[in-house]
Amino acid sequence: MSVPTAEEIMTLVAARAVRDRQVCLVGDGLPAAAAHLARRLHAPTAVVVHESGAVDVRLRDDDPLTDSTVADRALTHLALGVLYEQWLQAGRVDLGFLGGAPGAQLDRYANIGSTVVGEYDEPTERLPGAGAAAEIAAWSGETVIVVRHRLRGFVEQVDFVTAVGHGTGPLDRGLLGLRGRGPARVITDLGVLEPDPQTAELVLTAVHPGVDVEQVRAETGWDLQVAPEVVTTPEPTDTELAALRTLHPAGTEESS
Amino acid sequence: MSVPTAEEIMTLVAARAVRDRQVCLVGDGLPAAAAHLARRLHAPTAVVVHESGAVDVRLRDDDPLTDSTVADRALTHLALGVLYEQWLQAGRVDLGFLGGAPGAQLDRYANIGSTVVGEYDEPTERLPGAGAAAEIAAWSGETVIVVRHRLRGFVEQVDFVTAVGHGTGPLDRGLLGLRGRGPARVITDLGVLEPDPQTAELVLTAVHPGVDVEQVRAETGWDLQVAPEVVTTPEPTDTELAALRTLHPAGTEESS
Amino acid sequence: MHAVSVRTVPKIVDLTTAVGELVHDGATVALEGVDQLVPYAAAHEIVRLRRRRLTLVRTASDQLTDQLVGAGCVDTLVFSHIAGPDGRPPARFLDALGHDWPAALRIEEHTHPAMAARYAAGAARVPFAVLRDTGTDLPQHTPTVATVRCPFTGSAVTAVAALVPDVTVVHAQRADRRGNVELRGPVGLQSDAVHAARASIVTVEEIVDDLEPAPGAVVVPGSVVTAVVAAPGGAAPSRVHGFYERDDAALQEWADVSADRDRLGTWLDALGGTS
Amino acid sequence: MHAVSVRTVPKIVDLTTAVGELVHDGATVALEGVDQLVPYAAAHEIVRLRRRRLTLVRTASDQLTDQLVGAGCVDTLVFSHIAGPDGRPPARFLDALGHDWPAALRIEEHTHPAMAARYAAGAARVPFAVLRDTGTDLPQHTPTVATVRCPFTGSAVTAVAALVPDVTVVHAQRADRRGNVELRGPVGLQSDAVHAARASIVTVEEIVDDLEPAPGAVVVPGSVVTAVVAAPGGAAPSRVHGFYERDDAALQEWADVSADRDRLGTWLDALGGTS
Repeated sequence: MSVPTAEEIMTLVAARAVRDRQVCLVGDGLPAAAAHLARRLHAPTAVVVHESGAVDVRLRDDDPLTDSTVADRALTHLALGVLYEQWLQAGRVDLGFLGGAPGAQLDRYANIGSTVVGEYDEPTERLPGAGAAAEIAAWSGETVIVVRHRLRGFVEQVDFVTAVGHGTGPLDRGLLGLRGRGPARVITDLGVLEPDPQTAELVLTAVHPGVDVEQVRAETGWDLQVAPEVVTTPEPTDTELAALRTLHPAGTEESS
Repeated sequence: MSVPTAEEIMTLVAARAVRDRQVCLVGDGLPAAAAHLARRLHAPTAVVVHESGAVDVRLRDDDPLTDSTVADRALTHLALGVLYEQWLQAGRVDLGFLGGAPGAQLDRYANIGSTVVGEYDEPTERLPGAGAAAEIAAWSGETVIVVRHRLRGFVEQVDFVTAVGHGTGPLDRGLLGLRGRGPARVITDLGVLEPDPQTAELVLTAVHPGVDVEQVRAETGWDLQVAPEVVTTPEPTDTELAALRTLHPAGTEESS
Repeated sequence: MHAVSVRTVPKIVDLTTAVGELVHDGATVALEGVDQLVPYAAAHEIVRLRRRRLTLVRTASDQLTDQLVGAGCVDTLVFSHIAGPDGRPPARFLDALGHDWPAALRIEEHTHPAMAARYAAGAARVPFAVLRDTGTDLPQHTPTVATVRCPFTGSAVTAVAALVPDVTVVHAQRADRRGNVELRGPVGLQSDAVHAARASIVTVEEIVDDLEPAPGAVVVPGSVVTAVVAAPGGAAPSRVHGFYERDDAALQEWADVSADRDRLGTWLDALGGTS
Repeated sequence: MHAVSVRTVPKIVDLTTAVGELVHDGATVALEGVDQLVPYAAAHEIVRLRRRRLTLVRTASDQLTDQLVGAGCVDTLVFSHIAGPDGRPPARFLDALGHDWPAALRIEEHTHPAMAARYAAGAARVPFAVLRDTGTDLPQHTPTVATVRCPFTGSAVTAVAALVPDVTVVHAQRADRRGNVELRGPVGLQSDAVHAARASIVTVEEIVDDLEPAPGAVVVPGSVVTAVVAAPGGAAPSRVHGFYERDDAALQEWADVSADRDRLGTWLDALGGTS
């Protein structure tokens, strides 16, 4: 088995966040791979719902993860209005994945800015915009954010709140009328951050093999808190890597 | 061909109201029979939509009109929310049929009361209620009302407005924000009434074979206006009756 | 508005367990299905288990409503049409409404489209839905209808309150072992009514290993279904597309029973005796 | 709100006729389809016919949006996400937004669920739809979002304005000769977008005598379709479920064209030359 890429590590760590029986809402790319990988490894009864509206997609053992297989193996396709209102907004999604769009900002309370950097009307950088991120962040039982860890994107406070994570502290989700626990972890190419139960501020709890804490601090634009015991992410097993590579037989797909 | 029943006459006259290419919304019973009969006789491209959500039901030549054939010959079935909002309320129905529930009231401006006779909280008679009649009356391009002509039901003013016909005069539909022409004709077992273009009040314009005008007046609870030239409904032809009886092979079905 | 509170794994149970665990005294219970797929077996189980003070939601009310009212299960009926085989409101409903027998009945009356919108709002967990005003007199008598102004156009529109049943009960052709459900033929408000509810019971003609939905079929995913019950014939004497036709004679016989308080009592005793 | 104004019989026409008659300068034009069924052939016809000052509605905006903006057809874009193959907003969009080239571009930005709700309200001909507030900053910048109070609960909810395009354009697998349309595979907002519009154009891979819809397919009845156009390959280089896969190389080539004003000019000249 060749050495895993950063993308593969992130996908495997994200997969470990998926538990049996959870309804998981995933976008294309890494989140979809993570959820389907989890079904093959440790969460065979997870219900994977794609943002395309494909519900309860059960890939067969040798199926690659493609638009065709997702469409063909879905129990049914929901109209997007039904997906957004009767599933997402209604609180039927247990676990939502949020990706970092290229250039997106993430702040110390796990709020996401994927609309603009700078002012809305005169941005220094225009980003892709919300998609369904605001609603996934607001209404999922919990969310997992998967994003590359770069100083430019890891900022003290996002310029534009596209999707609310923990707002400005532990009470904000409740005050805003949002549902669920919010971001339960942020998985990057360097490690894993989790909100402090008291303050809701992100704390570094794990680093990936070969990464040290100082490296993570250097890529973080605020005074990063570090857990007393930072664990090192277990190396992917051959079983995990083989399962992942069956999903992407042509090699790892870049995604975000 | 045996003598037509009153029900058959009403159905045939109602069928004549259906024109080619119209989108017709029908409930079970007489309206459905009228619309499918029209498709066999003179309006083969009429699009029949059932209140069940079955859209563009094209019965084959020898199909009887049953729940099964309607379901099987439908192009598709709309979710009722889509039927009500995106078709009816949105103004996609050209011709809506309104039946008289047993005991329902109809007044001189073709408003329908099918909720109660008397006061709502202490009715002298409780009727079935609105169903979708209020919306069919409000949003169809035009409506045809098919109802038995009895003194008890043909009243000066309905006690409870379940569905607005012409309100209290020719301007009311516009003032209320309703769509379309409203009731274009009322087809009874005695004859046909149509709104006066100036006053919107119902005027007797036709009597069925064997019925005279005085008989109609006697069953009408207001001073019924009569057209200068009251026509007599043409006798059903053998072709018409045969086509109708193919829809109801076991004989005429009672409906309302 | 609460988020969906029941998130147990769909499970296949018997009818007594499903109704016993999910339909409580005082609950708001929707039973949906028009003309076909009328959930009579589940309704009769509610009668057998002597549930009381229910708010019954049944958009197109019929003999199912009449039986639950006559059996004394219902104190409020939410509906938009009610008729028996003769097209008139059935006798037990009239007796309860007019003579408080066997108990007083309150009603909350809408139109079909308003009920559809109320379920859709409930399913989306927003507090109300928006419709256009038809001019009907109903809003004068129904507190769950109001007028709101559009913040963009200033125009007045009709608002109807969201409907979130404690449990919705429907009948379907089949389910698979994971609780996914398929409905064929004309389907009314069932999908929205199931999504709107805090819990749901689906009785089915048969349970299969894997669904093979027909074109145009409605599939309700198992994650919105709380309990699945195998109940072959569970919609009789109504129709089940692909399984059986409506039994007009049986419906007329029920109408005769309904017409008479004593015959209803006998009928209820017989029904109760089977539990 | 106006009632549906176009009620011509669906007809099968060529692409130039459909776009020429139904897409006018200054119109609000929705082109929908996400990942698959992207109506590229129709978009290119809009470019060829040099339509100007369009309000383009494209929820999940992509290279189709980029090409129409780069060609100078669009003065306002209504959207909720915009990305090219690299996940970033494409170059022609950025050039128009940031440097007014070839003309200034106004934007009206929402979330996907807000766009879905806007189409649904438009399709129902009510002036607004109701959502729950997510806390996003978008409403501060988007005038078609407002807050309203529920008349029943008093709670604040988010209202979004109905969207009624002058014409909606979508691509589908097939239509029959009466204009009934079938879409297979994941279908986004197409059905609501078609129902919301005053007129609609559907380009299809093939026209058949009679549809035989697959399980789960979406059928759009002919009475809501204004024009059907046979346009095999009309969604390439995007994907059409059951017909062809996405052509990543072609999409990348377009990204390279988009990156350079001059190359875009050459590309537009070539496109125009085919008309």
